[in-house]
Amino acid sequence: MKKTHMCKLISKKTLAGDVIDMKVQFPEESKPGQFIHVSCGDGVLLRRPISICDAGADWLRFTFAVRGKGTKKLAQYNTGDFLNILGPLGNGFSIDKKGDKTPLVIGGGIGIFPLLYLSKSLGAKTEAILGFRTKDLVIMEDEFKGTCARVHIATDDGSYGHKGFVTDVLKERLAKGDISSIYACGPSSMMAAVKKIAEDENIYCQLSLEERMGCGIGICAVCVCKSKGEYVKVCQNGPTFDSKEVDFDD
Amino acid sequence: MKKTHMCKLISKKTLAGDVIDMKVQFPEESKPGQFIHVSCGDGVLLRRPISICDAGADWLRFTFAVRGKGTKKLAQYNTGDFLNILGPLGNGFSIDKKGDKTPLVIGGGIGIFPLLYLSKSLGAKTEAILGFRTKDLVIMEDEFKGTCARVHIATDDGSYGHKGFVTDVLKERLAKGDISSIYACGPSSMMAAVKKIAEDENIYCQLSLEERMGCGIGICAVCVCKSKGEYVKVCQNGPTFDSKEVDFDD
Amino acid sequence: MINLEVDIAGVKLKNPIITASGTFANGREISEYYDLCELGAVCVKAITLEPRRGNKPPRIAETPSGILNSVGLQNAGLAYFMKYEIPFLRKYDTKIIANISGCTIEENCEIAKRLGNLVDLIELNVSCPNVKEGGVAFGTNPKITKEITKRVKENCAVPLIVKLSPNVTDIKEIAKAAEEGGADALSLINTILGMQIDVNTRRPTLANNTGGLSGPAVKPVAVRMAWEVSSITDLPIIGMGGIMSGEDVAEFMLAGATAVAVGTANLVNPTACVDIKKEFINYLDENNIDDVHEIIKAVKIF
Amino acid sequence: MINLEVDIAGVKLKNPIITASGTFANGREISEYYDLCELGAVCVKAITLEPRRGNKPPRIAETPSGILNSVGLQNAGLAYFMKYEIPFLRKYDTKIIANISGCTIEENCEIAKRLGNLVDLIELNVSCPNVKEGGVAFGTNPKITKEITKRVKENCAVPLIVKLSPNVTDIKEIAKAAEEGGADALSLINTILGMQIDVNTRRPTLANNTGGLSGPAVKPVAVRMAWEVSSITDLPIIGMGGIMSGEDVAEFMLAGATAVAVGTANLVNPTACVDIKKEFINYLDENNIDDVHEIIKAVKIF
Ligand SMILES: Cc1cc2nc3c(=O)[nH]c(=O)nc-3n(C[C@H](O)[C@H](O)[C@H](O)COP(=O)(O)OP(=O)(O)OC[C@H]3O[C@@H](n4cnc5c(N)ncnc54)[C@H](O)[C@@H]3O)c2cc1C
Ligand SMILES: Cc1cc2nc3c(=O)[nH]c(=O)nc-3n(C[C@H](O)[C@H](O)[C@H](O)COP(=O)(O)OP(=O)(O)OC[C@H]3O[C@@H](n4cnc5c(N)ncnc54)[C@H](O)[C@@H]3O)c2cc1C
Ligand SMILES: Cc1cc2nc3c(=O)[nH]c(=O)nc-3n(C[C@H](O)[C@H](O)[C@H](O)COP(=O)(O)O)c2cc1C
Ligand SMILES: Cc1cc2nc3c(=O)[nH]c(=O)nc-3n(C[C@H](O)[C@H](O)[C@H](O)COP(=O)(O)O)c2cc1C
Ligand code: FES
Ligand code: FES
Repeated sequence: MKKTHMCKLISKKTLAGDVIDMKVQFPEESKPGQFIHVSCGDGVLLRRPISICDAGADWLRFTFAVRGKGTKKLAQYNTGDFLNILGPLGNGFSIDKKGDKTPLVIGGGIGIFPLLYLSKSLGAKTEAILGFRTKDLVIMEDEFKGTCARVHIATDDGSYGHKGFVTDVLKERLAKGDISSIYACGPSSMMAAVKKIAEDENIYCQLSLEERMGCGIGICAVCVCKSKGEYVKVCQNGPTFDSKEVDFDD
Repeated sequence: MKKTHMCKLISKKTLAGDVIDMKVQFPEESKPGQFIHVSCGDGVLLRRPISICDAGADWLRFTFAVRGKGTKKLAQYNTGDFLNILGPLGNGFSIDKKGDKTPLVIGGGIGIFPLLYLSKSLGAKTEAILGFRTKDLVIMEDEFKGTCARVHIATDDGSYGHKGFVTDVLKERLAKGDISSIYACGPSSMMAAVKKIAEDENIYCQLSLEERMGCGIGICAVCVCKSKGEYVKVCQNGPTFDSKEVDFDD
Repeated sequence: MINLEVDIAGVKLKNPIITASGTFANGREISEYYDLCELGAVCVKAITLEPRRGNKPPRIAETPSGILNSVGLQNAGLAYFMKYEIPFLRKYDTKIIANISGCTIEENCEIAKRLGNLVDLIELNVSCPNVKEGGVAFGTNPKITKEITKRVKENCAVPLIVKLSPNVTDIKEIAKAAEEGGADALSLINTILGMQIDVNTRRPTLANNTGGLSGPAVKPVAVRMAWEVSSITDLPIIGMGGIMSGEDVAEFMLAGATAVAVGTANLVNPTACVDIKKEFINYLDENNIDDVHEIIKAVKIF
Repeated sequence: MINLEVDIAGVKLKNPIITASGTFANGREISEYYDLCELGAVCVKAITLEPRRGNKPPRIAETPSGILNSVGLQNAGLAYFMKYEIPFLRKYDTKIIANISGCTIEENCEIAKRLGNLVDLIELNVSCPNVKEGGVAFGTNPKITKEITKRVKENCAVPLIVKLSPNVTDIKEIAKAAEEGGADALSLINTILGMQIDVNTRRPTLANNTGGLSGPAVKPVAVRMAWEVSSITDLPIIGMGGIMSGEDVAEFMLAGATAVAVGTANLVNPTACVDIKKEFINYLDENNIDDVHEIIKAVKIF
């Protein structure tokens, strides 16, 4: 039977500003694209969904930005403390669809976290396009360099790397014609744009979506996105979806 | 202007079983019989009232039994943590009424805590009667021995000291005729009995009452006890009352 | 051995723990976390005659000790339920409660009729606050409550539970109306209508603007209503609203509930129902209670 | 400088922060914690014609993110209030709102008449759930709400606020009735009726059996009601229910409140009102809002 895990926090780091990187002991295997659902502590009722950023046989790493009440509370745990974690949840990325040429991972802001573990699994040819608001917020560049053939950075204000959106970089990079698949995670405006570009170019594209969640396991039906006119559960049917299955029309 | 204090926890000890003894840095002076109103942390809305067990120029000590949600949470703080404390609140004991002969402090269970600080102020002649359920729960005996001329212990089951209630010991002790005042704190059945005995013997008697509290400062009117047919606020008009002012009739 | 069995209108539940509709889907997911035989009964997600898409997301928001939801009765419709969900649930030795939420009296009658005795109990949801077509209206007006209860009851082959809305001035009046209409049992409370506004975007946090409040925040209101209703009727009551622990179960039963339903807690912890059941048994044990009936309606009022 | 001044029926409050009746006594105690001039207005503890003893203790219980209280309108009566409390409060540059809670229409009229214009506003409490003589009945029936408002208004020398109970099926209907009766402003919500049972003693935790729920737990219900009421009337609304932070103030104002009252928060922290005011000003600052009116009723509904 499945169950929740009490996981010892074995390392904690602060990346740029308000981004916290945690590594916990974890008894189950997980796939890139899956997420965990974490209890944040007293006074925070619902769990918070966080992508698995990396994982090994008996550990798991996740990285999160401190946003509201839940992540603020979660950030207060220290090495040696135990976290109540449900997971791994959801479906991983479809690595088998990566194609023969170059797979591309593309992420914006907190959307980059699930892509690290993914890029490890996609093989050495993989390239990454990572977007940040400004130079000071650029994180994990070296780690992605370690797993990818090339890492393209974009900042909104041009203070580092390309100036502009990741989608601008994507369009440029696609021009070469050697991209066989795209895996994206980020804010929904970015996802809609990536979907369009990929579909126009007829390249396989998979998106990892974010939606407000309750249970994380498919029982409450709150976390829906639109797929072919119907509402489907992101936690259970996703969070990874083939871009063609997702409607951004409203 | 008065304010709440963020107080550093400078020592923490576990006395018998579930009784925790804490010492904090504290910027205000306080009198025996006053109490503090402590925030217990996330998920516990109201403060919890705890008697001041001892105090010095810049510190304060309190001792509490772990009972429900609030005290459980409070017990989790560790040395070096900060506690949000409101106080000192309420009126201290009337030490000026102690009389010329022997003052007696009498307490049951958690009621003994405010009496330690009090016994220091009542002078070397003071005697204490302390009641506990059983031997394993006897605490602070040595400390009271340090401040009192004599310490009488009673246990409900007779496993240590006198067998029976503190009021039995009180009656015996009063027989000598040298007690000039009684200060009591404990469960309300004990308080009612002490009141009766003292009034029958015509000895000055002061009680420290416990009532469920909201604000602790007199603004919400929830913490009332009956005094001469009216409801008066324990936090503001007490918690110490001359026994003659308190009605236990219903 | 402690006797945990309770009787809801002739249907024996092996213990008083039921899942609250809409917080358990139809049991498939949770069946991977524990054996559904552990439950007194499974109450399934609201059923409508035709499939329903539900409301736009976001559909959930967290509030102090509670949640707001605006799922809007998304479900695959009666035919799907009968074809796939009943056979799945029947594999487990537990009772099935069908929560029906038609938009009209006729729709509810039709659903009840077609369910026949394929389920053990029918729970008529007259209280869902998320549907424009009248969901809430049924349960806030005593005349309509009585009428819909009567009509649906005529079409029920199994005992009928009426699930009451807390969004009313006098829950006793509505309970009485349901009883007069022929209800065999009452369940309460459904969610309390609430709203949350994001002060940065100035938008409601739910795309539906308002939603139903559930979770520990509402427990004092739910316990009060269970007690009020139990004081005016002898119908069995299924109490719910904020149950997170075994002591919460005891609290509702003391107030007058014969069984309880666990809702929001399932979202927080997939094993909530069995954890709560264990705690409840511990509570009975520690208090030397050997029959759960000893605590039903046993509150000692001042 | 941000403009914080708001107007409640012609009475100018220097800022929208008011104390909620019954959670501030009459200001003496809190005046030792901050200068009462910081407040937009002080709303005092309920006043009755004669002194009232109030209910038996225990009168308070903690619930998840909330409290239950059953004080029962304990107060020293109108004469005492006029002789001692008004002169005390008049030393401060803030407005005084007298919360009146008579048991009969006549009693309320009499209190209003005798208060004359010694206070700035009168708040008619038609909603206290703790009094048997009719407290709750006034505010749950639209006809009576209209009637009592009309009669009290005739005796008011200052603008009249009617304070609504949330224990109703349709708050809009009651708000409308108060408006028709001549209310100059509305305040909401009073407490929601709740109950808690101690599972060890099997007794209610309040000696009054039930009590009024307040605090963060009720905020979603209060915000929803403020929004509903603001959608059907142009009367100024004083919003309250669970306000603990500056963002909570903004949430109520976005929903339609012109001012807000802080209740339970005062019990948790004596400086709550000024702390919340500071946070609210920070919120306005960070969002480049230079007039508080920009956010009143500014929620962007989906
Ligand atoms: C599948 C999935 C994977 C995610 N992976 C990561 C990750 O690896 N790193 C990371 O920093 N963030 C990630 N997020 C977003 C993260 O869950 C939110 O930032 C977090 O829930 C915010 O909680 P809060 O209490 O701090 O914020 P609040 O705004 O106080 O939260 C209020 C409520 O809204 C929900 N919520 C708020 N923002 C989001 C959001 N963007 N997505 C979903 N729910 C939200 C919260 O869960 C909570 O229920 C992921 C979200 C999903 C759905
Ligand atoms: C003036 C005063 C001084 C006190 N001094 C001490 C002390 O020095 N050491 C000590 O161990 N205890 C003391 N108490 C009792 C202590 O406040 C309670 O044990 C504590 O509040 C229990 O909180 P809880 O959350 O653990 O229990 P819960 O039962 O979960 O509390 C629920 C609610 O009931 C209230 N409550 C429960 N028991 C009591 C009680 N006996 N008195 C008042 N309120 C109660 C709580 O404050 C809370 O609001 C004192 C009480 C008062 C009024
Ligand atoms: C996400 C969610 C969906 C719900 N869906 C339904 C439903 O379909 N039918 C129904 O009668 N009640 C529904 N409810 C109400 C619950 O069954 C229950 O009455 C309520 O949540 C109170 O219990 P709780 O506080 O334990 O959650 C839903 C509640 C939640 C949280
Ligand atoms: C202890 C207490 C006493 C109260 N007494 C009164 C009262 O006398 N008159 C009144 O109109 N409201 C009274 N209320 C209700 C509050 O004024 C307010 O409407 C309610 O508590 C909701 O606000 P909050 O959640 O900020 O506390 C009282 C509330 C509490 C907690
Ligand atoms: S979060 Fe509950 S179904 Fe997805
Ligand atoms: S606790 Fe509020 S008046 Fe005493």
